[in-house]
Amino acid sequence: MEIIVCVRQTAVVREELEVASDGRSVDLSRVNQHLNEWDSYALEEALLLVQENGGSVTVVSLGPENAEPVLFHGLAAGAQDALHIVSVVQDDIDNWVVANMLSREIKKHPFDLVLTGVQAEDDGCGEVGATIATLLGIPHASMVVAVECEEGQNTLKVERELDEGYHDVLRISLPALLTIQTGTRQPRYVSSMRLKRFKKKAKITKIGFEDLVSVGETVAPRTELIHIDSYQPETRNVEILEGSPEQTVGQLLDRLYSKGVL
Amino acid sequence: MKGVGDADISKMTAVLEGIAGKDFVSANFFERIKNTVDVYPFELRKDQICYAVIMPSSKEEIREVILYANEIKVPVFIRGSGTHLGGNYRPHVSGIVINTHRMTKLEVSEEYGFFECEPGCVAGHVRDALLELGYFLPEAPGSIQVASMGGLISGNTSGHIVDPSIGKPGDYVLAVEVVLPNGEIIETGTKGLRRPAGTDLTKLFVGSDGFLGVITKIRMRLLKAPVRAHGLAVYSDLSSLARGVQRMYQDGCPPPLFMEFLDGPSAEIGFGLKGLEPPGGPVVMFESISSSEKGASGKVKQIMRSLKKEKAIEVYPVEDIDKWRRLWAARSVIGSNLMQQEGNLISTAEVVSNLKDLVECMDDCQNFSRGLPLTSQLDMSFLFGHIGALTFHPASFIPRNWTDDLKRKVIDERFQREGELNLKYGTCGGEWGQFGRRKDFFIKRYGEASYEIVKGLKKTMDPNNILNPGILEGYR
Amino acid sequence: MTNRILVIGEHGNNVIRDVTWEMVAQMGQIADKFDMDVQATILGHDCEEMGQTLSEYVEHLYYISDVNLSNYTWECYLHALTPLIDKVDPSLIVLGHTAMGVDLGPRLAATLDCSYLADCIDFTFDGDDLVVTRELFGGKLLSKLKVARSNRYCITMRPSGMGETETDKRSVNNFTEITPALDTEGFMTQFLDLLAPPEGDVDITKAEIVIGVGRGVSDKDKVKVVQTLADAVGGVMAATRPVIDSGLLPKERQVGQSGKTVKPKIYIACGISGSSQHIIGMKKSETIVAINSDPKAPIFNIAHFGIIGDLNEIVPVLTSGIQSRK
Amino acid sequence: MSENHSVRKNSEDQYAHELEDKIVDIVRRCRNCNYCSMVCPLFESTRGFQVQSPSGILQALSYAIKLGEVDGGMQTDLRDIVYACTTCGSCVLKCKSSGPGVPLVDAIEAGRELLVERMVGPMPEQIEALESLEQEGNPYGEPASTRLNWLREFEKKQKLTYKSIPAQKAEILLYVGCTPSYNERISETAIAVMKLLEAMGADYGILRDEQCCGCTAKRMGEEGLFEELSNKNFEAFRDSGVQRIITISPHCYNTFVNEYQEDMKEITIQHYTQFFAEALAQKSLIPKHKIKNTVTYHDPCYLGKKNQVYEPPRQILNSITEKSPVEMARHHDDSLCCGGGGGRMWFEPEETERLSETRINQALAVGANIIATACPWCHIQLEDAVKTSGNEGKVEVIDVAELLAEAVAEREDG
Repeated sequence: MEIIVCVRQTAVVREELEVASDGRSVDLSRVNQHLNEWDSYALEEALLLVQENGGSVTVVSLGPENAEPVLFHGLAAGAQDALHIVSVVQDDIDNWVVANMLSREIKKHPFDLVLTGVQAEDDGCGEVGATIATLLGIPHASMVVAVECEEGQNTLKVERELDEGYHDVLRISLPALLTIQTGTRQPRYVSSMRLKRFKKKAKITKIGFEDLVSVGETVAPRTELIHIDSYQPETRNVEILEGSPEQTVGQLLDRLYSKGVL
Repeated sequence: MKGVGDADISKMTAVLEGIAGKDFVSANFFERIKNTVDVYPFELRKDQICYAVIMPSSKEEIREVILYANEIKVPVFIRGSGTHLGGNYRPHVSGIVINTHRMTKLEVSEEYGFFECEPGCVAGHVRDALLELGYFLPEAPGSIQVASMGGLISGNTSGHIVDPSIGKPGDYVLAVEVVLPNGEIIETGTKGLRRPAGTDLTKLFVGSDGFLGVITKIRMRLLKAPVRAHGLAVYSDLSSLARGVQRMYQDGCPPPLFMEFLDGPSAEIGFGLKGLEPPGGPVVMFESISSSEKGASGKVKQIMRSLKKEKAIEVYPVEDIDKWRRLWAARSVIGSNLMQQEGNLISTAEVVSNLKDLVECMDDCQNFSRGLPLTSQLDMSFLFGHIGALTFHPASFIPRNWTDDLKRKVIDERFQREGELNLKYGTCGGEWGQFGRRKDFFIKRYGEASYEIVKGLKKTMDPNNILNPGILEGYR
Repeated sequence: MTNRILVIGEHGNNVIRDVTWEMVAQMGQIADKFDMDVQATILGHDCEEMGQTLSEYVEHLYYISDVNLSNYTWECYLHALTPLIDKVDPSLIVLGHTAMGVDLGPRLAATLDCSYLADCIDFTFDGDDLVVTRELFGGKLLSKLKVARSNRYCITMRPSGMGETETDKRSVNNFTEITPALDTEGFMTQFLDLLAPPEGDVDITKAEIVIGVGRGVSDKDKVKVVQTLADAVGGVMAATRPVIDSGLLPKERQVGQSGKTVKPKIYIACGISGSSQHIIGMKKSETIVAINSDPKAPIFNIAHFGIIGDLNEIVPVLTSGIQSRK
Repeated sequence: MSENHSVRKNSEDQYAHELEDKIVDIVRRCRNCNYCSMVCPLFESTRGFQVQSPSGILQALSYAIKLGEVDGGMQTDLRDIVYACTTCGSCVLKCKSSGPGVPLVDAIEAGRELLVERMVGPMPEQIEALESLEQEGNPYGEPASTRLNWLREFEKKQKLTYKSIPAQKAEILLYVGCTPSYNERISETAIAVMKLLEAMGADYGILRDEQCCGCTAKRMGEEGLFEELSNKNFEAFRDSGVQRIITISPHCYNTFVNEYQEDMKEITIQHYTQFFAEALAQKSLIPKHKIKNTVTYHDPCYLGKKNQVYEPPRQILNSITEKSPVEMARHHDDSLCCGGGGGRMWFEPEETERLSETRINQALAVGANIIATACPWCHIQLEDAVKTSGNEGKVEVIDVAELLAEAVAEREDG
């Protein structure tokens, strides 16, 4: 089974984020980057599927030069090939452009399955997967928590997570695209020594936008970011109880009892 | 059950879990391996790895396992601590391992004058528990801090103890509770201090090499902890050392509880490791026991007098108990030491002499490897043993870089030689049991007729040959 | 650009899902503000009644009925919807940001070749431009986006968890049933089974007092500490998704979008920061108490009483406090 | 992906093979006598399966390598076996009693390295810690930028004379470590140590950009990350020109002394108990009043068993207690591990009886109402155990430094 996994580098947010002076971007210069959590599950699923059914895994990522680490991560984790669609600062990119470019690159390769994470940690849109599937004219299934190859048939049995604790099971014909949910099969850990080794020897194929877009053609973004705010909570009507644990708890119990809920 | 597959194993595991509960059954590959290997220095073969390990908590659970094993015709091996040096009791085909780790009840009934313990009790723990109450455990294997009571009693081994001094543990076992290979549970013996005259089934199971039944409870007489005194003698050569020991017996000295000897080289190493002055020759160290200080030190003096007569370089009592502890440790560390340092493989034999030929036997043991094509190539050989029990442990170290096959051959060679010598002196191993790798020796020594008796016994009691198979059949 | 909004309704277990009411309500406001029409559709089989009910609150309700729509698949829904969309020609298509919306939204948008925006918490029109507000970095930041001017926008709206909100009936009852008679021959996805949530020892949706634990409760010991509190107040323990994923509590204890929705008398949130996905599942609780060390935690936005501090200190005190008052 | 099929395959992979050879060579020296299992806290606190003992872990590793058909579920079985060890070192001491001793823990840690290299390790719950270590220089997922927050808070209460290294120079470097920096309760220890240094008028400093010593990475088998951290730290130490480093955690101490590069030997490394014991001896610290409670001391494995630092903490306690401290049933090299070492702080190991609770009971058995320890992790483990065993109010866990700081502090009442 030939599997292409779309991966992305996202910021690891452990601190308050600063909105840059232009009010349209976030200052991530000091923030660490890593493989988007959902994508790491997609990658793991791909590697395991290939382990169980044979084939090979290719990781592809669209992002700036410094997004390379996620591709090395993919290779070190066991992917055979890595494709890097390099975006430059000038490129005006939204999820539509990303999905569009990725689908153009993916078309160039033979594949049975495309995997992506359900969504990215930063924008949480979950738009790219199904959009790629549409552009490739293949079926998709989102929020997948279990995949099973069906012997003989050219189909997969997939279990998806729905709302309120429900799941459903679909049969989906290959080639197909799945967006993988977290908490399924624990992604393997790639040690720094391994990573170093692969950074030395491994090879990443670089692709520019110009390689994907024919002359004169443009892939325009469909959304424009106009402003970013640090979060303004909707007006709180919470009563914050002050004092030592004993005091706060005392106040709380007084209120709960007087309210009659206890 | 031929060709047991994974499916069978998981089925087996499920049944066992039904018996002891999920928590105390393991089909974990590595747990199965570890329960199949012991101190015996051979790699195990894949077809020896047991199918599953169960840690039962009661005789009833063991009974159920045995019944199930009979039903599916899968062998059962009882696992204590896996410390047998000769590999006699090590499973050599796959089966279910019953690990006695959880059966560790110990009850001391002073009013009755005995204690009862379960097979999983570690001898060292029992010893310490008894000592706190002022009692004494007649057991002293080198591995006492791990060895399990079940194993020791099934082998009826007292380790280093000088038999003429207090005899074997079996002499103190009043009764055992046993799960028979057919699932029956019986209790033998008595609650009194007097042992049955006539047929006493206790004797059948104590020292049965573990293939006649699973001992689930042991009742032993309480012995007051004796007062101990110690002595040491250094000789110029091993023959005079042997003569000294002969003399001790001929003079009718009260046999010491322990009497160990080390040849020059091993004494050198052992003493060195424990920060003691090298004795400058082969050395004998011994411990006498009595009910009183005077009695014990008296015995030591008496023995010293006999030992002196055979031109010992020096003979003196060891009063500093700490020094004695270090001396005692010095004799035990040689083997482990070389193994830990070099990763060389230690192979020890167990040769027992009769009293008359002790000197000659000492000589034979010094030249243990003479004429053995492989063993004679080994440059590192040592001689030590429980000389008071007329027991020699000629030890050799097989270089780590020898192939497994070569290692096997050496050990076989040495087994043969051990057998020859024990035949020559009309003796037998006093610590490591009679069958397993020693089966051939047993037949040579006691004849087919004797072997047939045991086989018949086994057949009657274990028609499906479920319990610890292989020990009686013998194997290499 | 037309003045029509099409809400794609959701239902389950034969009830109209809260998110549908929320969409209808919010779209109603937008419609009033920008002089637009709210129309809605419900897809399914034997759902006429629900369709009727909903139709009273929108300008027009299209009930698309087909046996193949009894269970959702993007493929059947897509085939059923595209003709309707051609007919209605809405400039704004609205779905809930639910399992269905996440699955169908982008597919629909890409198929209709219109722009798509997911998980919007607020939106308005600026001339013909649609301007939406959505969260970044799990709520740490808010972003405003303008959608390039076009004839059609497709968005998914974040469920608030508030369910049926004040919506006035739109008097006239325009109800149309459509029976597309879908031919699923050659469809690439096929519905096989719907798996109900695992039955647990306790039903957290029935409990009057629920103690919810979040990332702040990181190991068995802390769970133990909270459990004693639960026992003291006679409540049951529930948890956020991360806690469930880490295996500390069974799946049936999960509260939130992909878990259960609870409406107890008291919900005590211990170490829960308050992700939107979780809040959806407990927002309707009568009284919400939040214990968290981070004063900025969103949970305090919806809580009635808040204690800022380490739950390992506070919970035991609370437990003993309750025991002493009994 | 052959390497995921086996712990043995992928023969072109030299690093893994070196590890395998190292393990095999160590295990060859193990006689499988099982003496070690008798002193192993793991074996004692679990159901007591054979693989829950040192020699069991070693056998598992060596057979995994020899038989080489370890895949799928077996890999995780092996992982769980190898990561269960607390690395307390009791087994090594036991083994030494019959010769030079087999370095069992080295084999186990090499095994973890091997599993990490094979992408089988570490334990899933440990991955976040490692990522945090790599990104923020601490295993707690806390931002590097807040590492000194505890100090800023402390400064508000007391005027301090420490130097900020490297900007300023100092004779002594106080290496705070991750747990005291980020754990509110354990910060108290750091604060106590600083109070004492201030009381001595010591010329000391703190790194402006301190990073984890790397111990946690090493225990989890992340050797590459350990090397990165140790190199960074070593350079910082060297450039700072300090002559002496004092650590708060025995784990940092052990790492600096036994696991850092040779050149580290040029700097004197001390655990604070060693430093303050000397200070007391030289009268540069003078206790003003004595502690009335019955104190017992819990030996941290990384101080005692690993580095034979048994007496300094006891000397300190002796000098500040009214009635001399009592010893628990198990102490010095027979001391019982708290269960927190070897990376176990980051996941839930099997414990049929919690070691830390056993320890609390041993303390109560000798009538102690203060358990003094000198290790952040022991401290956390034992304090939790006091709660979980329902002994709050009966016995209290306090760090030796806190007790000493209290004893030297100016106070009107005795």
